[in-house]
Amino acid sequence: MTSANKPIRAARYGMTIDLDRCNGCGACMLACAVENNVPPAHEAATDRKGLTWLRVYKVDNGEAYPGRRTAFVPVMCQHCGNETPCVHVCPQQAVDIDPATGVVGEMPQRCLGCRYCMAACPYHARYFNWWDPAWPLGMEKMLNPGVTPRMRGVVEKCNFCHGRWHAAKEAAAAAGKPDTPVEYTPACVEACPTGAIHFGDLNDPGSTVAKEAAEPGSFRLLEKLNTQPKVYYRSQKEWVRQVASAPRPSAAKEKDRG
Amino acid sequence: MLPWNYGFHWNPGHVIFLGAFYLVLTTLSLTLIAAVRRSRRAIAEHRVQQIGWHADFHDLAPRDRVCRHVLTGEFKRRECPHAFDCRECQTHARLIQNHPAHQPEKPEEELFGMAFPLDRFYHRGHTWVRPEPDGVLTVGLDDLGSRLAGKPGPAGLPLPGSHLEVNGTAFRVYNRGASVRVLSPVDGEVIATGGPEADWILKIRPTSAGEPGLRHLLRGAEIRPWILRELERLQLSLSATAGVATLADGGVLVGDLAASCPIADWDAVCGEMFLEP
Amino acid sequence: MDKQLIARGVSRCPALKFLLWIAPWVALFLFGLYAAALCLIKGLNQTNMDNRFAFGLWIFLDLTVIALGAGAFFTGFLLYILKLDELSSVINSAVVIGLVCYSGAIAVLMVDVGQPLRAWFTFWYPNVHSMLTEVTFCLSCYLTVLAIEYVPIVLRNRKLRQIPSLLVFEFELHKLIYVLAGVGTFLSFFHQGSLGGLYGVLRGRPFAFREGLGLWPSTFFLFILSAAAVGPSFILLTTWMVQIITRKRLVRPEVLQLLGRISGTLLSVYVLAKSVDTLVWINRTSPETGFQAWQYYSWKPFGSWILVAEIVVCGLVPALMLLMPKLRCRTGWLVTGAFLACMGVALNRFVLTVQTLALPTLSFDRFLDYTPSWQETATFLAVVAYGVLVYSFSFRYFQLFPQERELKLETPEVEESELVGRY
Amino acid sequence: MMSGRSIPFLAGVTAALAAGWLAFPRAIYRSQPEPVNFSHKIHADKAGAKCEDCHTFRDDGSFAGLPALDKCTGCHSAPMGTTSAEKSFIDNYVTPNRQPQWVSYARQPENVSFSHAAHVKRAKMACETCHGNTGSSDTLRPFQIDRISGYSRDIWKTPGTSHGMKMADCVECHRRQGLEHSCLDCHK
Amino acid sequence: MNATRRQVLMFAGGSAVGVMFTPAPWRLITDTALWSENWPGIPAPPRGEIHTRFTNCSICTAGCAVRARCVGDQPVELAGVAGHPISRGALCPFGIVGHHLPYIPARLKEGPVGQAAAAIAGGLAKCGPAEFVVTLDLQPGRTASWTYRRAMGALKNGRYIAPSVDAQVAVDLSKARTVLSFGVPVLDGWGTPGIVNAARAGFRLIQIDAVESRTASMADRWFRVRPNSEEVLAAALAGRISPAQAADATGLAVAEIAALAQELEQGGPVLVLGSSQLESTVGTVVARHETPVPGEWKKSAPVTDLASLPDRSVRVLLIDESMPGGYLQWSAIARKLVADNPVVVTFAASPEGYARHANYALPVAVYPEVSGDVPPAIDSVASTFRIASPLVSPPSGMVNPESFIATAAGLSTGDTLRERADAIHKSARGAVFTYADGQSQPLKDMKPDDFWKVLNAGGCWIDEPGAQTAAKLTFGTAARPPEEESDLPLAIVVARETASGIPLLSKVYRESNLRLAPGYVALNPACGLEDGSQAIFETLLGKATVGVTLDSGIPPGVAQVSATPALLDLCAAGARAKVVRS
Repeated sequence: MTSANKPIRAARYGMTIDLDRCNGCGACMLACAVENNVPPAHEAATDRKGLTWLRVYKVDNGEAYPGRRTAFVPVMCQHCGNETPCVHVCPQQAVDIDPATGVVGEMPQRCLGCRYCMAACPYHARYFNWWDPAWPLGMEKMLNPGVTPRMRGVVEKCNFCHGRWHAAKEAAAAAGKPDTPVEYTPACVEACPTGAIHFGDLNDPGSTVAKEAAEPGSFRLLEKLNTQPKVYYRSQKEWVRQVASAPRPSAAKEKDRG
Repeated sequence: MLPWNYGFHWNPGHVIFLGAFYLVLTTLSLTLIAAVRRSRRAIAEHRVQQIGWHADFHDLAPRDRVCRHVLTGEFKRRECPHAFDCRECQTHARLIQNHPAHQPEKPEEELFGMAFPLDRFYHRGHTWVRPEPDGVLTVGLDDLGSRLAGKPGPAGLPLPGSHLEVNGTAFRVYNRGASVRVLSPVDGEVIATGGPEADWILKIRPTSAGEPGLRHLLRGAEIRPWILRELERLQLSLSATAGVATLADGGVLVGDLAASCPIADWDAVCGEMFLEP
Repeated sequence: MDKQLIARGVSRCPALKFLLWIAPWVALFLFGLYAAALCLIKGLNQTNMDNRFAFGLWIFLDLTVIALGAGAFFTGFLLYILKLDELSSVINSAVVIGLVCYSGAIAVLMVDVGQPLRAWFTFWYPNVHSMLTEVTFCLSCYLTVLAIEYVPIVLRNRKLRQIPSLLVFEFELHKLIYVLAGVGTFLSFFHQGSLGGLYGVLRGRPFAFREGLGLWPSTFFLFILSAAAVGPSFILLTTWMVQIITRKRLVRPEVLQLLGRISGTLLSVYVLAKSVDTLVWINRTSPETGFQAWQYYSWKPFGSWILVAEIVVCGLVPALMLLMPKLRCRTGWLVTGAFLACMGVALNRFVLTVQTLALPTLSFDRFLDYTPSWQETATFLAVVAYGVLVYSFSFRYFQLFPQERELKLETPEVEESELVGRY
Repeated sequence: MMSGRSIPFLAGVTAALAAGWLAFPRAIYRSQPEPVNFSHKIHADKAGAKCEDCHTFRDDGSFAGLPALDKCTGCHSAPMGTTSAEKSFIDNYVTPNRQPQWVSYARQPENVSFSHAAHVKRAKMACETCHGNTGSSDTLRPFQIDRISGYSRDIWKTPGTSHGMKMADCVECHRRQGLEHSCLDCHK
Repeated sequence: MNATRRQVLMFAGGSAVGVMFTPAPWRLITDTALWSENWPGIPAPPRGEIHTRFTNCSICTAGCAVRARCVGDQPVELAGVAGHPISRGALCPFGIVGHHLPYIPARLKEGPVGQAAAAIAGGLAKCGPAEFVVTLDLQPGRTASWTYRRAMGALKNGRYIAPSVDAQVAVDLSKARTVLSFGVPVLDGWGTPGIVNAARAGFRLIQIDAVESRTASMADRWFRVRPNSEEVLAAALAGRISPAQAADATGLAVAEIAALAQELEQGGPVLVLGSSQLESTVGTVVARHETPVPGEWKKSAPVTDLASLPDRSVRVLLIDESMPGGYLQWSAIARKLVADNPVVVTFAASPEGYARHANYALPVAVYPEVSGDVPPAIDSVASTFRIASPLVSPPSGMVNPESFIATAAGLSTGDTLRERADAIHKSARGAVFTYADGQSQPLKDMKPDDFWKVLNAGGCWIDEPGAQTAAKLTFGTAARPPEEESDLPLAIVVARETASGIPLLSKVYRESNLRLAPGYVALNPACGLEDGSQAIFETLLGKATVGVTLDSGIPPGVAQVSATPALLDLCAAGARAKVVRS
């Protein structure tokens, strides 16, 4: 964020998600929640008031039976690389891009909960703590020490598992290895049973993600907004690739969505 | 916010934005400080009375702020720029020549049964000033004023030795819930105060002796149009507050106006007439 | 009993009647305070906002009242900077309205943020690229200005002016009022604008996103314009309402008509600019981001009627009403025009806040609905009640309408009596 | 005449200044005793010369922080002196084999991810830079925590150093190093 | 002295000004802001050294290897063990939050242990010659299962019942080039995630399903048939009925069926799942060697199924659902109970299963509190022996069904796991994979104690692959022959694996609308009910209140039912239902 900073061998951490392999089991969502100390749902929480840093959407081709086809799209913070909507709008620098990693970071302790960033995010990847976190008695012993629990009234989101990044950096430092960029695996990537998600440095042409991102089948959500997300999706199905584009309202869609 | 804060950087964005912010803050605080210092100075310089009168004058309806030369028809429309202190008014200095001090053939104006002797000067706050041979000025309420004040008449008279200034408060008048201050017509030191039985109220040794000190007061031919206008105003405010047109027939005014129409919001009426909005 | 507090020469209803008038408002206000306290203590889960409807009734309220409160700065600007002296007869009222609107807005913002204890971070660690930072700074500064501008009005109270020091201070401060007016104008231009920018910069919300001059999207300027346009209208409206409620003549009809004329002129400019902006957006800005404008309006109930209502019914029509001298001089038309203008701006703010968030951006996402919870509504009403209370007290004890006294002495003209007759 | 008027005003100012500068700083902190009156000095001389001997790094590079009881019982299985501190330590902790509940002067807030490895091993910083002369102190100073925020006083000002351990202090150094990238560099 | 109001005001003003020049106000706003970072109610995660511990997941027979990240001894994160020959580092959603299982809010915390024992004893005494004492084991093949068999064997009229009998037959996905699945959720929690995903690229999946299940949506080919007509299609493919007949029943075109048959001709080797009418190609099905057990265990009750028991004959019924497995409909079980007060004792952590019907519902410890072995999964070509060793200690008052039933039957047992481990070691077959170092070594090179240590510290014994057979696969059956005739409007399709009570799991599924919520029924919007409304779900077996989810992907005339026991009890095979507004 400062111009005065030392030049660093900057990484551009990014993801590729193979939608044709995703069967919507939700393992990634759970691994994410466990890793990042997301509390169990408040009884009043809904799909619009809950915390799911990584949310797998059940997506269909908009047709009803018998034409209906289903796919699953995991959506987390897309870590926009250009005109990052949330960074610019935050009034008190609670959101920033780490030049060393390209990760869009959210600082809950700096956040005052104005939710402007949530209005700004086209991917709805930001979540607000409507309640103070609460765990069943004894379960708080199972919290991950690498991530601090958030209090009520602040916004939070996916940060490519910063806890793990810190751990990796510390290990590198202890071992005297260079720590920019350091290699690590986010929880969702590790958890995906079908290996649909890959993570790595997009700046490194040799990395899997860089290769897969360049492949023809790969696309990004709402590319025309020119926010340059670092999360790439891949599918061989044309209609699945269509989910990346703007919504086309249709009666059928509305009816069954209620 | 401040250079040593986290997140502050010497880039144009910060400099412009915060610069503007601090500029605004400075302007605001300077304005306040200026206001405070000026008012302290004003108090120190005993300008409170003046300021009080200016504030009142500012609150007067435009109609009541007209120049005396509009009354005499020399101007179509003109608002007094000096808060009725014609001594510093160049225009007045020019026009005053046309007004001889008094016309001997008519000893006094008689309007609706009110006496306005021409041997004296009148202030627009309904006081008169009579220069005595010994240079002392006698001050009293004019006929309309005293009818408004009614019994018991003037109160809160200044102690002998105290100093009065033009358009400062000379004394007060209480009558039927009305409580208004009466403007002092002249500068000077109070040397005696008259009781209820006397026809005068104050005797004042003026600070500046002679004619120029009284240039701001109405005299001679000005009096009639002025009084006519005053009666108009009186009627207006009476009708507005009480809804009765006391003077509609142009008859003779009663001794104690207040007693004659008790329903009137007398405080308002006196405020109107004694120029205290 | 409070007679000596009421200015000489004006008549105010008896204290008891006044108490009866404010009692329900006080009740409403207290109820709203309770609701707000719930939101502060238990958290924003008390509201019906959610991750997708991150902004709700409150932000809409803020944007609207601040637009309506713009009368304060704009009248001040016209009076003190452009020396439009006729407006001196409404400036006090305008200041009070401004104060009410802005303080109300800020109070609601404090409830609206999740961590009010950290609100000061915005000042301490400002992100100068954020429109919200601009808003916060300008709002708080301008509220200070309004507070200072309010002081003389208070000090002119009959009782207070008997204290020499206050009298003098008021007199001296009033001499410097043009400085405040200037600063106020500067600030208002910026925060009205940045409130517009607030949504115009949302690249992620193509429905709201607008291109503009560098940092500032076109909504920045549209907001300034629309606020300046309806500010006078709102003053006109409130003054007229006070006249009706108190059955008094407070300002000369010419003043109201002047306000109407100013409003109408600016409104027509605004409507023109807005139309151009909309066309550009439909044909360029929106398609470039991959969204065809018709899509937005195919989500019921937000059909294209809303666009017509905003630009024609509540924009062009009132502008014409206020511009035609024939119509303007008839109070009925004048007031209706002003009312429509205010509605138009409210609608505009509604569209930007609520519709923007209701529309989906992702294709597998759905159109959202949102109804405020009773806590939100009560807080909203508390602001209204607060406004009425402050205004009522100010009207009773301070001279909001200098012309009132002299008008009292004048016999009402036909037009006025007609007015009273009609309403 | 103004001065006469402003006496109460000045009185108010003085009262406020006194309260704010003298009373408040005392009132805001709550003291908490350490379980044992420990002398770093003696241990530096006798036990180990370096801080790392007791405040060790784990194999995974993480920092163990305050040593556990077994570190002490290495030598202190039996009293090694006649001081009352020694006696109480043996009686209260060694004999019942109870972990002493040390309070940490420099414990960072929950949302900070501070890596000793990065600072000590990579950046080769001396412990004293942040922890001051604790290593050579003969007694433990009283541990004070802020009544409201619950953070240790040392976070505001570390004795024996020019600074504290507030974010501003970290930032100040990171700036000089040109290592001020992102909040999440240090926050978790 | 008495101060005038003016003086008081001046003083107040003075202090107001003065305090601005002290640290107090600034420090106070700072502190309150800091306080908001850790105000009451926000737990501080435990700090301490990070350890890694290993175990095997015993939530299902996949028995995936688990690497637990622990702070001190407390597991905070579970993940798969990369390089594991069977589970291959994969872990399903349930496995990932396995360590939260103990925190299911509805968990059974205590039960009438004493009374249960007494009642069983009474039942045993009352048990007539034609009456039986039955242990129903939902997850056969475990060491505990052997104990049950021995216990029942020790009783004169004890019986051991399991949902599926032929536990030793497995499929070899790696050998198949085409997998023809009749409603078997191959890609959605059926086998071992690791094995299926590893083999997925190698075979073409043809799914026969009435609705677009997850597997159907991921399959290479999906034939949408009418509900419960899978068997008809199978019959047609087997040549028993003409394609034309099948076409009417299934709603497929004759051409389609012909094409499918063609495809199977060429696409071999073919593995058929979910139908007993078609034969899989030799090689795709293997018969595993039996996991060795101590010799004396062999004289025990045989594994039988429910059908083998006459109605009204079960005096004492002990149901072990401590490790969830196949679910038998309660109505089928109830039919077997004697008329005059039978004794039904269940061992379960959840009150929602058979516990609803039990006289005595006894609470049990769950994974990862309890130590027990996991039987090999259907797609594991080799027998395995894996122990789920505890990561946390169970709460007090939990019953160990194994020892409880053994004691009730008067059978004295030792450390059965250890005994079995030794038996396996004696066989000297197969190899042992150690999770800590990822090394695999022949069992015969190992000492018994080391073997035992490895098993408990995270290890897995893998037998030599079994012999190839051509057995027909009947397990994992989706389409059982209809058990009843009814004219209700809706055909029932059971949705797989809905969210369990694990706090995070149910949260995530609820907030992502990813799965059919427990107690919900998905219907076509044409049904006329509102989305999310409550309704009455009714079959011939009874009725229950359900939530309604509208989904235009569901065919009209079909009700997709969440697999909650309360609903499963109402759904006999091929049953029909109606859903009406409540």
